Amino acid sequence: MKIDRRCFLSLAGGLVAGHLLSPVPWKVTDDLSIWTQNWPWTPVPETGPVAWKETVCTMCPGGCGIKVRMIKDRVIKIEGSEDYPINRGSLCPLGYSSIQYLYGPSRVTSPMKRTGERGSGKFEPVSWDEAISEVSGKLDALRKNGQSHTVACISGSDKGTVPLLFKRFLEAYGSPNFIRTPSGQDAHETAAYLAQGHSDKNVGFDLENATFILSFGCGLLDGGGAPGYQFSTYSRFDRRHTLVQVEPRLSNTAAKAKKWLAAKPGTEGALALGLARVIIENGLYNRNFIENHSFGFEDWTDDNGAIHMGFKRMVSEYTPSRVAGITGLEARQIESLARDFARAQKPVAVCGYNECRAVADIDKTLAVHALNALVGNINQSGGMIVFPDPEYTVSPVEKDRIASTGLTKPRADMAGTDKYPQSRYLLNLLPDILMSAKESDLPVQALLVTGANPVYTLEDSTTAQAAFAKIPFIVSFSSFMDETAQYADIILPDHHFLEGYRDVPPPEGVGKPITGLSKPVVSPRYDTRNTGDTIIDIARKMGGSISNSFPWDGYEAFLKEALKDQYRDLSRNGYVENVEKPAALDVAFATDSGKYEFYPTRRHTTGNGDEAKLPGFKETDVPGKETSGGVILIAYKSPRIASGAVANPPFMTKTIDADMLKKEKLFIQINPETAGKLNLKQGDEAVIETSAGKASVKVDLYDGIMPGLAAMPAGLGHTAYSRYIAGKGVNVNALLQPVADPTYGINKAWGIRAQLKKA
Amino acid sequence: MFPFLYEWHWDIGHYLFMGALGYASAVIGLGLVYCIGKSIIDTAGEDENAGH
Amino acid sequence: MTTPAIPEGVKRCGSRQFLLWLGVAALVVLWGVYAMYRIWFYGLNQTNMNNAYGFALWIWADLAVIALGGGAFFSGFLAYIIGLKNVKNIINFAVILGVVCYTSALLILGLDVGQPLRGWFIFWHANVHSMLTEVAFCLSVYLGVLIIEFIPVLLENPKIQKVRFFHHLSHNMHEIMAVFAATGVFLSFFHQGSLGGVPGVLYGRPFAFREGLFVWPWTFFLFTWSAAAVGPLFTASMCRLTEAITRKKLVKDDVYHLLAKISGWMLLTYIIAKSIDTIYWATVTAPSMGFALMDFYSNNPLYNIWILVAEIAVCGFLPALILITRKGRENKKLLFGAAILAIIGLLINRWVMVLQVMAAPLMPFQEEWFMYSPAWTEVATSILPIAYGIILISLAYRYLPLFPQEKELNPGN
Amino acid sequence: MEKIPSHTKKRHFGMVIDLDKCTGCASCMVACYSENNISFRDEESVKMLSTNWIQVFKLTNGKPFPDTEVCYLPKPCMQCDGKHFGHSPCVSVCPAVATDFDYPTGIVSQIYTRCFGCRYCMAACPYHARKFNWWDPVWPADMEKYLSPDVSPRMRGVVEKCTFCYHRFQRARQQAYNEGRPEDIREDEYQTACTQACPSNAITFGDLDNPDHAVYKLKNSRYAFRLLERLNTNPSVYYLSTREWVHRAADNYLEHEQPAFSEEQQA
Repeated sequence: MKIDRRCFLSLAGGLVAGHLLSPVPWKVTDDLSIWTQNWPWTPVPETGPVAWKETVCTMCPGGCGIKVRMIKDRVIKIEGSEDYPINRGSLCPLGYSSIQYLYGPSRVTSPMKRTGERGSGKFEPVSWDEAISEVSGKLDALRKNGQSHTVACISGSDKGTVPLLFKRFLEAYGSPNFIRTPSGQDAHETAAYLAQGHSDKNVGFDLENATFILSFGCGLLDGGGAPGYQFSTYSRFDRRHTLVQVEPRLSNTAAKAKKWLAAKPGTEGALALGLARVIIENGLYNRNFIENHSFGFEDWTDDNGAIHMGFKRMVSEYTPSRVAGITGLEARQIESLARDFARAQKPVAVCGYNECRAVADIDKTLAVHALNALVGNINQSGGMIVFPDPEYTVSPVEKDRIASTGLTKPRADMAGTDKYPQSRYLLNLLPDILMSAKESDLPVQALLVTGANPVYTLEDSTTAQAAFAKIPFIVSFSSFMDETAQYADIILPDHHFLEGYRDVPPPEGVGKPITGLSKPVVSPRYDTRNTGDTIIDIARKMGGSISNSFPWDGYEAFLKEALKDQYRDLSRNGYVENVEKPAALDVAFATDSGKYEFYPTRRHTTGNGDEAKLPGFKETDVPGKETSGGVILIAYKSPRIASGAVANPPFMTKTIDADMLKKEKLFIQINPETAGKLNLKQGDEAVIETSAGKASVKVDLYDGIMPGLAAMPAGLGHTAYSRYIAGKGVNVNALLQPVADPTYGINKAWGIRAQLKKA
Repeated sequence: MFPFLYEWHWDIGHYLFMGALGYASAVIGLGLVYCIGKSIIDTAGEDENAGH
Repeated sequence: MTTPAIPEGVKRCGSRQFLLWLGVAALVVLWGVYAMYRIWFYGLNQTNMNNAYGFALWIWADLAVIALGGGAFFSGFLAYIIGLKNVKNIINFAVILGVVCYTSALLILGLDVGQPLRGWFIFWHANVHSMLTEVAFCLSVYLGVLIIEFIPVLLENPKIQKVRFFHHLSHNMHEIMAVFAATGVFLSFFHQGSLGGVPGVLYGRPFAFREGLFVWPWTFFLFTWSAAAVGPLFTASMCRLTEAITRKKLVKDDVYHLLAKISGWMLLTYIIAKSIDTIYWATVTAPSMGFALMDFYSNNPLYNIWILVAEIAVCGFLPALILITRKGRENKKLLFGAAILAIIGLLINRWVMVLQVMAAPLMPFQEEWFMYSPAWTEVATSILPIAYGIILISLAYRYLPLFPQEKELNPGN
Repeated sequence: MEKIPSHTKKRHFGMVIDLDKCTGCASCMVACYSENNISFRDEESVKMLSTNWIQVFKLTNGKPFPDTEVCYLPKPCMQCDGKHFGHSPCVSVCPAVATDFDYPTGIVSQIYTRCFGCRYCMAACPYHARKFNWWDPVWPADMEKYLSPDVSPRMRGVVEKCTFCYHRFQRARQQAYNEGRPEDIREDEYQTACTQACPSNAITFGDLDNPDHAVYKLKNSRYAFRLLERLNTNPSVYYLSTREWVHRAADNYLEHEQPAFSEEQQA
């Protein structure tokens, strides 16, 4: 048959018509629909039996009880545990997003050995044996050289069994250099020592039972301190509760306070003394406490017959009008606040914790403690509570001659030396010490870092980085590829907290000594080990007296032994309250007078006389050069940004407002008035420069910040972890600079002078 | 679109909308069928004529 | 024996020149096709749209081309239903312009939706209460009508006419074209209106929301009316442009004058209705939601009150008045000047009813307007239809007897 | 827009958010991401490209230092009842019935596999509660492990929004059914993830029509108001504030108009 055009056309037409009448088009359409509804690259989460497991979150030191929703072996969701006494159901954004650290690209998946430059992030995986041999070999060599005291350990906490193991290791090894990262505890511990005579006790505030909270700049609702405890306290507030916030910036806490008092930064101590004067003058103080349990309230005569000024006479100079002049508040506000505070049913004054910088103004802290003493709320419900560290029952350390010698050497950070005899840890001084030391006798030859990220969190982080780069050997125990881990020579990764056991010591600032137990809810996902086990392994490998000091099979065995009777309750309930009641006032004070000392007789001072010992107000110098058109830079805490040792997970970064971060640019907050002077507008690109560093930022005009100040959130500007975390904004620590208190060494600078200019 | 689908409801909205739409489609469809049909007949008639 | 592809008795340019002309347009099309590839394969993140701008340039382009393509339905209405014989001299061109506009609209819609492969859900799972459903149905059926109207013109090509069946088909379709045209007018009325209904029903958006009649907000009627008024002016202008490019008279002046007169009156009535609507909206509807008129025209870098003045006075009343006066419409410059103004007015209207609706902030604590500028992908795909239209019209002009009066007007060939 | 099935108990779920309590901590947002498999990208600072089912806004009273006040306002989907019941702004415009008003619960649903991404609903929503998936969702490394099977992850090109954790309602209903009380879902059995997550207990959730539920009383408080109430969208989310400027900031008023609530009246 000849196929002509007509035939061909009919054939084609018939084919098309035939297909259209067949089920083919319908089938194709149907398949297309199913395919577009289930694209193979859109995940379909596997379902399975649901289980809830209770444990304790350790993403920050807040110690919140959590319940974990599991489907098979997968962690799906974390929620606050209603029955846990610290957070009572509340949980902060970091707790909710901690699953993004269990899974995700930031984990260190096996022991690592650095192959590239420090900070370059180039590592190669090694076996645990190899990694531990390397560490123990290095440490052994130093020890044999008589340099055991040049090994230091930086830890985020000095409480709990893992820090205990590190301390124990250093003791057996022969180094005095266990260093805790700076925190609000530093000043409170010192104040508790000076006024109450305790050298090993914790200061907490029983916020949940207080009815009037006077906060001197504590970011109670800004995610610092123990956020779960503070949020749960706030969530139970009703009409009878009052929160007064003293702060130069309208923070989240200030926004929720009944009253926000924008005192000039650095003058909080003067305000506390002014309040004390009004309380004393009007006889609103607690007579029983002052008469029976205090010392140095009135003028007093020492054994030599010399008359000393008492607290009362000292504060008499802080008249409302004078304090108004210092703080920038109104005298009327000061007087009414003092009355409201003293007349409240359960008033408490808090400071120091939850600030985003560990600023150790000893005078301010003593003044705030004195306010609490005046209203007699020490060791009372709703007051300031002092309780001892948790006790651990472990056999004493076996020390050989090298260890004994090493331990007698001065600490690398100068804490406890003649210069700073009453300080325990001074990590803030270490970078400068390292920088000024010669390579040959660098006081730190090897560094162990656990639960801390000092390369990022230390102020003047650029200097810190340079200083750490000098240390020949750094070992990180981090679970995540943080900035310090990137500086390490060896990383011995810890489990994520959902993968291993860990006791959670009482969170700082919390008014009740609750110890929790973090338990594994999933088996370890990667080749990681509990840091407790790792340190025992290192000790074992080193042999001799060091090995003998670590007779346990592993961390769990040690944990059980150290916690003794408490362990059973801990594993059953998830937490244990260490002491039932705070000490009665008769036995509460370990001072020479046996009383609360308004006049801290033990205080080590460089100056002479009563003025130096009494907590009078002294203006603190702000570092940096004063220039026209300058601002003072302060850091602030945002509940949506984790600013501690662990970086902001992607979920939290997603919550950051557009007026805080835009693409990689961070916004700096200034008052419109300041902006006018500096000729800046909302959203302008600007450069901020301090003596520590320089950064380009965007400008955010905020009425809620005091004119003359510029505020940057802490916790951004990471360079490590993953691309979901790094490269967002500026690390404010790179712009700040610590100033050592001349007698205590702790940082006392609350801000830094800066130049803010249009870019 | 059709009564057997989940979101179908026997309500005035569907009567009016689908009614009007069906009506318009029917007119167009029948018009087309008419044109094609008639054209086939016309062509066939022409062929016959040509054959004679 | 070869049959010439070019219609008998008309003169067309040489093949080389023609191909060059097509080539230039094809380059623009290729640019658009590359943008289409980016959008379909990488997703709508390739655009500058965001959650505040769910509707943006594309929806405006859609509304605009459909309104301008409205020339086809209204000319059809005039030619086949009213029986204005003179309009038939431009109806072929109107139809092909309509085909260009409507296929472009569908293409842009295909790009605009996030899941084009599921686009048919709009028919299959239709929500008859949604204006967009009405648009989708009427628009696609009407496109069918337009193609049916176009087929006879296509069949007029001398080569195709040789096939007897097609010869008869073209004849028979011509015979009952009034039926198709009437259905088309019916469908068009609804989808033009529904496109107006799209913003008009948004009662959460005080700038767009209008009260109305039964389920139809006033914008429903205003959009239909304005498309009917301006569509033919667009057809006429494009026809004039074709004349200019081909340097040939293709349509007699009285055709233009007739269309101009009708459009002029349509435009005048439309703009009066639009003014009443605007006044009612500004004084009653918007204030009831807490908005004063100037709230919509201040505190932002683009949308100020002059836009409203331009739309209603400069691009509404002014051209309408020119067109309804004999002197005005019989002066070529004034006629097409007025037509261009009217087209601009229509484009402004569609722009504000899409983009200003999205831009205006609603929550007092969000004072900032949401501003948007299109990404190159959006621009390229919005320009693509113009190039595609040029190609299609050029081909049609070259190979089909689009203009019945051409031979008469250019006897020299 | 389904008609009310007569055999199902009618509920009207809603939320009351106490703005005096909200600290702006964003726990609700994070809990919602985790509960509802909300995707994230490395760049989330352009908020109109970011997917949040609930978002906390910061409002200021506009006064200069130190009289400045700040209020945080969490904004989930308002689950509007619409002009007439069920005629929500978004539901009535969806051409493919991908979003619907669920009469038995008063919740506006969203079917991701039905949505073809025309975004008309986004244009219709005055609250910007609806978010479009501009990108393919990607969970880097092994993060897919934490996805919940209760909520299907969305694909590129569809719209998503807050569903008042409807899957939790389904779970509670199933539980009640299993325990032989099919229509009796207790108040605490169905709570949204954000409600539970709020560490300061600012959010209360329940059946707005049930006098036994806390929200019933709260929504009638003199401090209660809704966002953009004058648009007649009839939201199911109420807010409480004792501050007049907050009431004013929640809706639009002509110059001479005042919000219904004023501090002076209260004093």
